[in-house]
Amino acid sequence: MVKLAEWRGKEIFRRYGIPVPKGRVVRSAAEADELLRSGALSLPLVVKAQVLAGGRGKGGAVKFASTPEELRAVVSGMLGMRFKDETVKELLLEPKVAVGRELYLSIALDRSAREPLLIASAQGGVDIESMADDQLLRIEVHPFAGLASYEKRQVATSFGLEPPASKELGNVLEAVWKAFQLEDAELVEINPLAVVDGHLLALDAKVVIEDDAGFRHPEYAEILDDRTPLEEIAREKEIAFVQLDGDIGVIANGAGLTMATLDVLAQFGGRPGVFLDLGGTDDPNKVTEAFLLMAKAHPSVVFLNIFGGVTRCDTVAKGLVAAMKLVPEEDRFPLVARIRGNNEDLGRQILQAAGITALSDLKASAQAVVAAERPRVAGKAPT
Amino acid sequence: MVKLAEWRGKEIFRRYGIPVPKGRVVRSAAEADELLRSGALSLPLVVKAQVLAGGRGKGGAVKFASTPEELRAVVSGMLGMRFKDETVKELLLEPKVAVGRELYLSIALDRSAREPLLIASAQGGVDIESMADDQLLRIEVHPFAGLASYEKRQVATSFGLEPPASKELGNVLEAVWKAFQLEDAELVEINPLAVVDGHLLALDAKVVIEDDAGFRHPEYAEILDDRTPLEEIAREKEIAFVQLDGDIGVIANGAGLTMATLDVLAQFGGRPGVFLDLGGTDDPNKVTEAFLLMAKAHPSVVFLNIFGGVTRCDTVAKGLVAAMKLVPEEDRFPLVARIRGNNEDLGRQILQAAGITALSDLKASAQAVVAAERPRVAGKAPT
Amino acid sequence: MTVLVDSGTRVVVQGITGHQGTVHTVQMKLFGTQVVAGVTPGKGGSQVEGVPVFDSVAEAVAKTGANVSVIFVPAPFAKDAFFEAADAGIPLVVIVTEHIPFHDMLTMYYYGRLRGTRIIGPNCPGIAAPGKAKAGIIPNVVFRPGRVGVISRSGTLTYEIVNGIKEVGLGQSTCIGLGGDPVIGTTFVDALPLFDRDPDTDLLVLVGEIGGTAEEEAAEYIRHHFSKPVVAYIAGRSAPPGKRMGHAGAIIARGRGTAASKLSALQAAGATVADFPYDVPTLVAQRLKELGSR
Amino acid sequence: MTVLVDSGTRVVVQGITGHQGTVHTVQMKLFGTQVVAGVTPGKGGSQVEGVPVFDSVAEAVAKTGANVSVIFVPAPFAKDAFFEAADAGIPLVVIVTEHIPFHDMLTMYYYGRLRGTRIIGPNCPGIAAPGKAKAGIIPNVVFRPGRVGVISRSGTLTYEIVNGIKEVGLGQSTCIGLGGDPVIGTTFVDALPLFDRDPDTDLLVLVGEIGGTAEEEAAEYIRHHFSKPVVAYIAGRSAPPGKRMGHAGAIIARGRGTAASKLSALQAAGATVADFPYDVPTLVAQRLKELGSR
Repeated sequence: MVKLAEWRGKEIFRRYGIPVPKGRVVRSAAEADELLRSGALSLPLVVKAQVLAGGRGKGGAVKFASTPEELRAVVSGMLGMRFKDETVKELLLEPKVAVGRELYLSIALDRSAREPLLIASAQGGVDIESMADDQLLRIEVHPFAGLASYEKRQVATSFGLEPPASKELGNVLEAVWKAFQLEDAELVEINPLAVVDGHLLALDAKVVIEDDAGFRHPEYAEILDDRTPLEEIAREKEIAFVQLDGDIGVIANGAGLTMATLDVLAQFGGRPGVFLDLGGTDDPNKVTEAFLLMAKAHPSVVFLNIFGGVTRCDTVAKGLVAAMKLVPEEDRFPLVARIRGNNEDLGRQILQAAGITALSDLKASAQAVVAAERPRVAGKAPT
Repeated sequence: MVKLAEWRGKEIFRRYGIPVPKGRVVRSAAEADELLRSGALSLPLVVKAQVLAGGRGKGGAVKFASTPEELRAVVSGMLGMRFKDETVKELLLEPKVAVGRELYLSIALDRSAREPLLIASAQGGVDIESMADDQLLRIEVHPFAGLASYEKRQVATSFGLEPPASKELGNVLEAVWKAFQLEDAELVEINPLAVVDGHLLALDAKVVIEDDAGFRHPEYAEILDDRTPLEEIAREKEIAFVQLDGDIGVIANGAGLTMATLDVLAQFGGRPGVFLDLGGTDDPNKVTEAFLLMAKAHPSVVFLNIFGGVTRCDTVAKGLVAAMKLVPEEDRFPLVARIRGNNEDLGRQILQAAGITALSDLKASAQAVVAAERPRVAGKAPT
Repeated sequence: MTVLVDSGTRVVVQGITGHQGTVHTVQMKLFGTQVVAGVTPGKGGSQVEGVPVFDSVAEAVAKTGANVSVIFVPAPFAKDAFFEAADAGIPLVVIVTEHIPFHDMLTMYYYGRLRGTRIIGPNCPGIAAPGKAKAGIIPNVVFRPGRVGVISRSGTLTYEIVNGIKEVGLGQSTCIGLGGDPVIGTTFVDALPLFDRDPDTDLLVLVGEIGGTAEEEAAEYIRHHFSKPVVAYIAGRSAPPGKRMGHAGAIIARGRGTAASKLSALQAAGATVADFPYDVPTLVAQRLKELGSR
Repeated sequence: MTVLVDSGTRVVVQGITGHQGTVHTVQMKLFGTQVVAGVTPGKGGSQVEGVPVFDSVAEAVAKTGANVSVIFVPAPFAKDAFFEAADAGIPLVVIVTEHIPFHDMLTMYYYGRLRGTRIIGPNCPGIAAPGKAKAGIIPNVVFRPGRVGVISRSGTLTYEIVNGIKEVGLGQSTCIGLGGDPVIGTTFVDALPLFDRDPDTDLLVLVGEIGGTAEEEAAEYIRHHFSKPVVAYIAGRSAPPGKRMGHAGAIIARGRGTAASKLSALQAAGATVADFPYDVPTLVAQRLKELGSR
């Protein structure tokens, strides 16, 4: 999932023909000064922090400036500020406009219907989750038919716009659909789609690109998303890694088994802190990397729970043994290992040779993990 | 059906990325001279008459020129010449190239499969109808899936090209498919698709656009096609009109009924000469136009055979009566009218009032027509 | 039970406020059809010949239980009208509109298959089951209830033949005019099984034309799967070879598509072949007599 | 009869010369599956583990009668591989490949419906019917022939549970791992009827996960149409609320998708709900005992 910053979303909108304000991105107060001086932008301006989290307006991440001094102060004050775990590094400067109505438009996947779903609301500008169901128009868009004209009429009727905005709507809808499809988006959202001087104008842009489509979109490869630093390292190593609140580290293979492992730990009072899914691999080095990554998270105990399929038990065992030699003394953690499935016996032998006893019963293993967590013993795995 | 001249087809090819020779169209020897003088074209050149019929090579409609004098002679000789019912008005001048292999590629609709059919042959350059079935690769292209990569590989395998041509083939195939779909074509054909200096080059272009898609393609509205002058007038009036070899004029409504009428006339030895289908209309003026058009074809007798549906019998009767007053004395023809179906009685009354007796039995009517043809009576309808 | 339409048929007319839409709404009603709704965007709330008009098909379906749509809207808008009908869950759509680009029809056909919507047409006279319902434009006067089924690619030629069947004192179970466009939603082969399992049809009349290979494919189906007697007529035996589509078209058809090819395929499949349209009713009566049915 | 695969299953492996393709060809053969062909363009004529390799699926089908394909080719080429299988007329395609963009899967899914090709997956462990055939990658060791059916959105969690069933002395009729991607070719609701009419299945184990609404829809189907006992387990009851997709995703799901919602829907539908994976086999044994079956 690659969430694009507002300004990148607006660049896409512009490319597909969705009207957006003529804004500029700045990364320093000097740049903002220069844009003003050269006439590229004129006051009054709205200054928007390019962070991915919502609630920017209330959170002080959107401000206005009417004089050069004000602009300098707002820009300097906003750059570098922290906003919900993100550091503000870029600002979008746009002309301040007189907003008439605010509408809502988005397309996302409806998994159950196996069709993209267009959502429209005549009451935009607010959090869509807070809207009543009867304020939302939902239109399934079949990928082979596209957005039909009759469906565009439905949206037009629900918006009840006057010309010229009413005439612009069809193009905006078509563009939203095309962008969703051709950019391999998970979400294209305009909130608000404003009416300004009678014309439609997208005042915000939320575009989320699907990771898996990266092979078609090298242009998104370098865009950072909203992962924590450890999660980012994991992404590079292609290991699914999620940080939670507890202190047990869980390494498993497969999302379902990983979740089930968390459930079982919770049953016995354990508090998982890091959730790490090896996925399907037959590379012991990847397993080693996973353990090294886990060590950096400083868990009080690590639970390795593997059911060997594509990822065979011997591969995991080899990777684990190699990791144990590489983890620095100060990062060592107690370990409970449970392995089942493909090459289970071989894996067990490899671990045994390194002094690690692998369990086989899930329930008993989970109880051992929670027991190991409680006393907070620092040291090696219970052998 | 709008058959495009070769040079128009090649313009489309160029637009979709299919490589074509750098040619120019001329309509006079002076233009050819000027292109040579300005360096826009250089000798030796191939001169191709822009007519729609096939067999240009053997028919003297494609010639070569190596000197300015030769070019002037070829151009002057070819412009204005008759080629299979067409007058040559435009010539395409292209650099003469050293042709290696000649391949064949086309996409047309397969009505039975309800899918476009791509046909490829490693033996191009000749009449496709003369090729053996085992020299043709046929690939159904589903409109929702497009031309799949594995299908492109199939064509590549059957062609067995070397690089760089082998690398260019995928793009050419994709372009042929896109042009077929986006130009609303009935046929896109490249014959030959030549290998010149190792590269692919489309040496001919046959593109046929579907009439019915005209509302999406105003750019084709003005292009004349291969109809005779009377057929052209009929097209403007939206009347289906076909000239045959006999001397009976047939006016009916609906293609099936019109064909059945011809069959019945043939049964009794009649020789239909003009075949005119009113289609579905409720405008008496259109019927009048049809009769006036028919009069211009100077049939020995006219058979009006109407089964009233959308086109009601009274509409036809009104149109006929009006026409009878407008047809000049010298263009008059004997008429047998047979009407059935919607508003039959009303139609019969209108004709009766104008002195025309409408029959109702198809067989008897056809016999009356053939009887009227035989004696070649000039005058009014048998009443 | 009948083929596709019956007394439970509830028709919505898309494009009801246009001239043809209005004219044929009246005719369908006179036939005894329940025309329950019309749709013309922007004209919702009005009435045409006593039929309520809605802005959308979904609304028409919700408020009237319409289950068959007949489309009269102009060709450039026909694809959209069909999408609307299919999305509203209508299982049968008769498209009367002519001049729809075949590229559009390809999309409509496959979309209909995904949505479970059958198309009759385009450019077709539609369906009629005398005494039950009509969804289309075949003149009412040619019909009379009976046990002869008719499928045809033609328009007025169908009327001619259906009328002939009436004039010899017989009647029709269901008549379907499939339309003669390059791409049609329901072909002979698609329609044949419907007539085969229709208990109200004793015999089938198949009316074809030269061009394409639909009749050859029908013959193949009849030969292997169709259990009832068939009387066939093919128009165009005297027509000169057509000039359509040039080379590629000829390659696709390769030696099929002529009247001779169609007639011999149908004869080989056991169909009785009529040489002229006025021979059809006589042959039908004969075959029915052999069946001992009426 | 079994669900989707049986002893008449003839598997073609697309991407057989890749590492996973080769490894699992061996495993499928060890399971007793007839792996009759492999396909890797450009490698036709060679062999992998005694299985002949062809350049195209059409050729593999023509020469070996393959009727199920298992796809291992990398994500960027998976759509094309599927088109090739569907065009070759293969009715069942198991896509093991992960990371296929969902936009591609939408196309594949609807194309498969038009071609009459069912997809299992993508990103799935596939299908196994012990004693008959396996089309996919579930470890052979977890199986033993029996009368318990299993459908699951998970991978390794499925192995865990299937293995648990074996360890209490029971066996499986058919196990299908549907895959956990946003768009899958066969959902719980699509697969449930197959198990319901399978005479070899007495009881069904359904393994779900938090997220999406597939389990709620399965519960709805079970409630109204499914005639056999169901034991269900949902993974993720302790997981914190996810952050996927943000607003629009939440709107689509509205109050569904949590473990609580899924569990209560399944309970309301009459399913026995297991709290933890190791409780599943015990509950299965109990329900089977009640049935008087084994």
